[in-house]
Amino acid sequence: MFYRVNMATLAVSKDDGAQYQGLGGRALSSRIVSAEVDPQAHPLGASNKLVFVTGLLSGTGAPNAGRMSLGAKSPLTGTIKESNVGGAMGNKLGRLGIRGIIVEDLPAKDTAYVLKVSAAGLVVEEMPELKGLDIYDTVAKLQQKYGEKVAIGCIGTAGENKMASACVGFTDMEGAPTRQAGRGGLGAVMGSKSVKAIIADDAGTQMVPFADEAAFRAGTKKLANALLTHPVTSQGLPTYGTDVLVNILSEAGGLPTRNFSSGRFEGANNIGGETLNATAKERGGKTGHACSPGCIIRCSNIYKDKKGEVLTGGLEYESCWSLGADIGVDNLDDIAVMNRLCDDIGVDTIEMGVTLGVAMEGGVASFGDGKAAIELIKEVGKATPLGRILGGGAELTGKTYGVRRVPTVKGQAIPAYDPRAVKGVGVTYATTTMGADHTAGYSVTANILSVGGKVDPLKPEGQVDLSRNLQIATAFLDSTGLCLFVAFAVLDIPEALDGIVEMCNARFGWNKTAGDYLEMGKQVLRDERAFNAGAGIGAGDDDLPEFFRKEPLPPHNTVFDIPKKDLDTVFNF
Amino acid sequence: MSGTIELRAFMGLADTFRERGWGNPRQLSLDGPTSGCELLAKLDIPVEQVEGIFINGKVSLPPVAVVNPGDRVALAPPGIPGPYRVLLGFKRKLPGEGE
Amino acid sequence: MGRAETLALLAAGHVPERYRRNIGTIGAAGQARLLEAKVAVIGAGGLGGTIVELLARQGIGYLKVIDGDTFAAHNLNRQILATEHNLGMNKAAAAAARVTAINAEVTVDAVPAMLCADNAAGLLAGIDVVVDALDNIETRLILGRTASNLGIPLVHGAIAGFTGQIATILPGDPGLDRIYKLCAGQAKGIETALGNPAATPALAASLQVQEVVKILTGVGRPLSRQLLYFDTELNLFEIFTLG
Amino acid sequence: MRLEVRLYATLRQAAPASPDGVVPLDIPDGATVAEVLGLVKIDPADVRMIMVNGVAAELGRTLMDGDRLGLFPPLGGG
Repeated sequence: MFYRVNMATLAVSKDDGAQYQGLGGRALSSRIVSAEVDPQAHPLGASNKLVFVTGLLSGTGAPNAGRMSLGAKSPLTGTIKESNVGGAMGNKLGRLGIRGIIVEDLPAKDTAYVLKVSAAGLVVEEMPELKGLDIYDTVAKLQQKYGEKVAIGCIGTAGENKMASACVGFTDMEGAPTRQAGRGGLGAVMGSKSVKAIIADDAGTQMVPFADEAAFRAGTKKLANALLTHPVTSQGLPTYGTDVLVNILSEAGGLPTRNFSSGRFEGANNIGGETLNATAKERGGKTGHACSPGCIIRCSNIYKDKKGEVLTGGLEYESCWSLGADIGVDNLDDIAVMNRLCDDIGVDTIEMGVTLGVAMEGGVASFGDGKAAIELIKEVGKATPLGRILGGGAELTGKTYGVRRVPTVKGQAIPAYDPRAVKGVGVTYATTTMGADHTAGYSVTANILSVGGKVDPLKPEGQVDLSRNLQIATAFLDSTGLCLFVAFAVLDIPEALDGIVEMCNARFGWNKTAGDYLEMGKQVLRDERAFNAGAGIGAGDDDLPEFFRKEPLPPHNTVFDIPKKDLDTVFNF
Repeated sequence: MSGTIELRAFMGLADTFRERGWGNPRQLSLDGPTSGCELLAKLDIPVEQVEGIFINGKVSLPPVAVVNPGDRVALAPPGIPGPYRVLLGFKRKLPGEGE
Repeated sequence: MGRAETLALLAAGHVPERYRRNIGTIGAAGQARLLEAKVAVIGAGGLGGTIVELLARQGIGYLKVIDGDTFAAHNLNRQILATEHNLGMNKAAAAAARVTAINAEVTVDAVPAMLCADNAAGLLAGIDVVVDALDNIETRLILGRTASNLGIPLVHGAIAGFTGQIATILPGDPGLDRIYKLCAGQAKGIETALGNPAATPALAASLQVQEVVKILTGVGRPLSRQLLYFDTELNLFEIFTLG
Repeated sequence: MRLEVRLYATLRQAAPASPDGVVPLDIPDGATVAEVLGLVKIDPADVRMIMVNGVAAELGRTLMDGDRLGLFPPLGGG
């Protein structure tokens, strides 16, 4: 079932979305945006649409199937955008039988609307009292009104102020807004439509129907078994979270430090997962926290301050890096404060951290000054002129301060793997339809596509093929509603992929092969490329900033040396 | 040619180092070139607890790693997430394929 | 003495005094397996309180106790953890305190929340045996489905009045929905009419703990694919086959 | 044909003449469990487990001469 909400008339309509049969998650959101949004549209204008969609497995209770996708034309990159998020909402929308909610047009008046969806349907409510509130306060007010069991996605003041790095914050299973549809500024699109929040209440729903429940359960078991036996998903992630990568990437010389001027950070251990885990133990925080229903990997965490008060949650590798190593800060408590501020104001932590790194390069503050960084993020919350510049992202800040080293692709900040030391991810940054995005080519399906790691991360050979296949497989996984981290188990345990294929088939009565599902992944990329071409963003834009090819990165002193013409072959499939 | 290496341990192995009262990093003297497996035996760490050995920032697998005095070395156990497993070259063997 | 030291002693053939009376039935190797095991007890009321108490004494290495409820006066007749002093206290937290008082070698996590379809998988991931000590059918079915999906053995127990039933569901066995097959939509059983007297939960809980010990040590024969039904009003103890 | 019906817990109230809950019963050939429930006047909604000769069975199960039919109400307490 699809809902369409027209913000100009506040009319809500409902249809079965026959033209979007067989699609879910990113495949669905990208198809809707490419079919219904003029690529030339202004991202904050009446022609852009914001879509919320569920994955193929949403609501089924399958392991780690709690993710959903948001889609729109991005105000940050000007490209199509799919922003994938965990938390409690994907499952509830799935249980409600909702495949998509499409928000159209612009409202006539300047107020705050809430879209509330339940078994009774979708209603638009005006709640002007939410205007100007940040995310934690918004969630608290909405929970007072609608109860603590609903799932909430909402924007903070950054979204209301239509800042290009604004995210949409979603509540986790305990009702804390610790999960973000972070990248690409979709919070600004939501703000442009005066949609302050979306709420899902699945009370009274039954289990979703299955074409073949027994086969579905059999597939479920295969995936669960793989996740519970693979050392990454059963031990590493639950114990240490994603932040354990800080030490590893620093050791590999690929942890971008002080605005991408070095690949190794001397303070890495202070901000890494080992320290995060020890701090959680000491203060009564928590690692091994599940962010979404059915999650059995449990990589999230709850971080408490020195007094034992909950400060923030979902403190991820990318955030510890961007608000840590990339600005030279080696104090986890400062990082946690910044993470909380970003989650509250509603800006993407990756974009914010990289932006601060660029600003520090431009002399706005000194590298390593965590307290100054905290104050700068508060400027974003106050929407001062400086705050608006920072909230506009790394590229805008780089231009404003005349900085030469600005790590962005298609206007979006490069995440936590330096492409000079980890070249495979560099190919993905350069070519993905999303602007620089590490999750667009995660470590999936090396076995099924025979692209195992015969590549040396410091050498150019083989990287383009690797990135191509990873991007295709990722586009499929992003369409299922599964968490990308199932990929770690899929990589080594073939039954895990069998289980995913069997679940998708048994849910809908399909008879597709793994190859068919990868074809879906390819089609996603074709849809997205076509939209971007229409928006004037083509192969010429598929490259990294010049400095990556010119400035050697210590300690390996390598540059990004994959020829542009090779990058242009990524989408030859 | 003897000398010392600077040795780090990550994730659960960092706990092992702490429990044993070792520094992290730990300075360790070697008599000369040492294989990854010899190094782990010397440290009394089972080889299955180490997925990759970083030597001066480059990943080797324990059976093929060679550590020389003066190297910066780090031990990474199985279970570390992230694209690194393909992108950094940990994942070398495909199912049904030899080393 | 900590668990690691005890395990080292057991491996060397020495049994610490506190476990000596266990060894005749399960052996030193069995005791070591218990100390390395992770057991989740869902519900810390009439069944769960006694289960937690006995598992801690038996020497299970890790216990996760899940219950979002608090003690009330009507629990005092049968719930071993409920006292006149802790009315209003969360049941899982009370269980954790009791475990710590009994056996400091047991690591215990109290989860002060109700198990539900949303959190079940996350709470049970990584557990070796799950014990169903719930008080309603709806949640039992969620628990049964999750344990089955995760391949975790489940020890079921339920009571009402003078009667009780115990079953062990190993991965691949017919599940709890076999027992409650006709109960769709029914949250409670006949206990709403018969009540739960003092001894019945303790009896069922003891049998459940014995099942956990058998599953983990490999000693004895668990009630797999079977259901033990007792009716102490007539002193009936019968075992049925669930097929 | 003859059947031994065993009623457990609250279901015994359906046969006050048999306080031990064991009810010998003559039934037509080919009767099913559901039909027997009608004969002993027990609402199928009150029965949650059915055992025939100690093995779980369904409402539609056809009974044989000499079968022992156990009927159980749901236990959900803890």
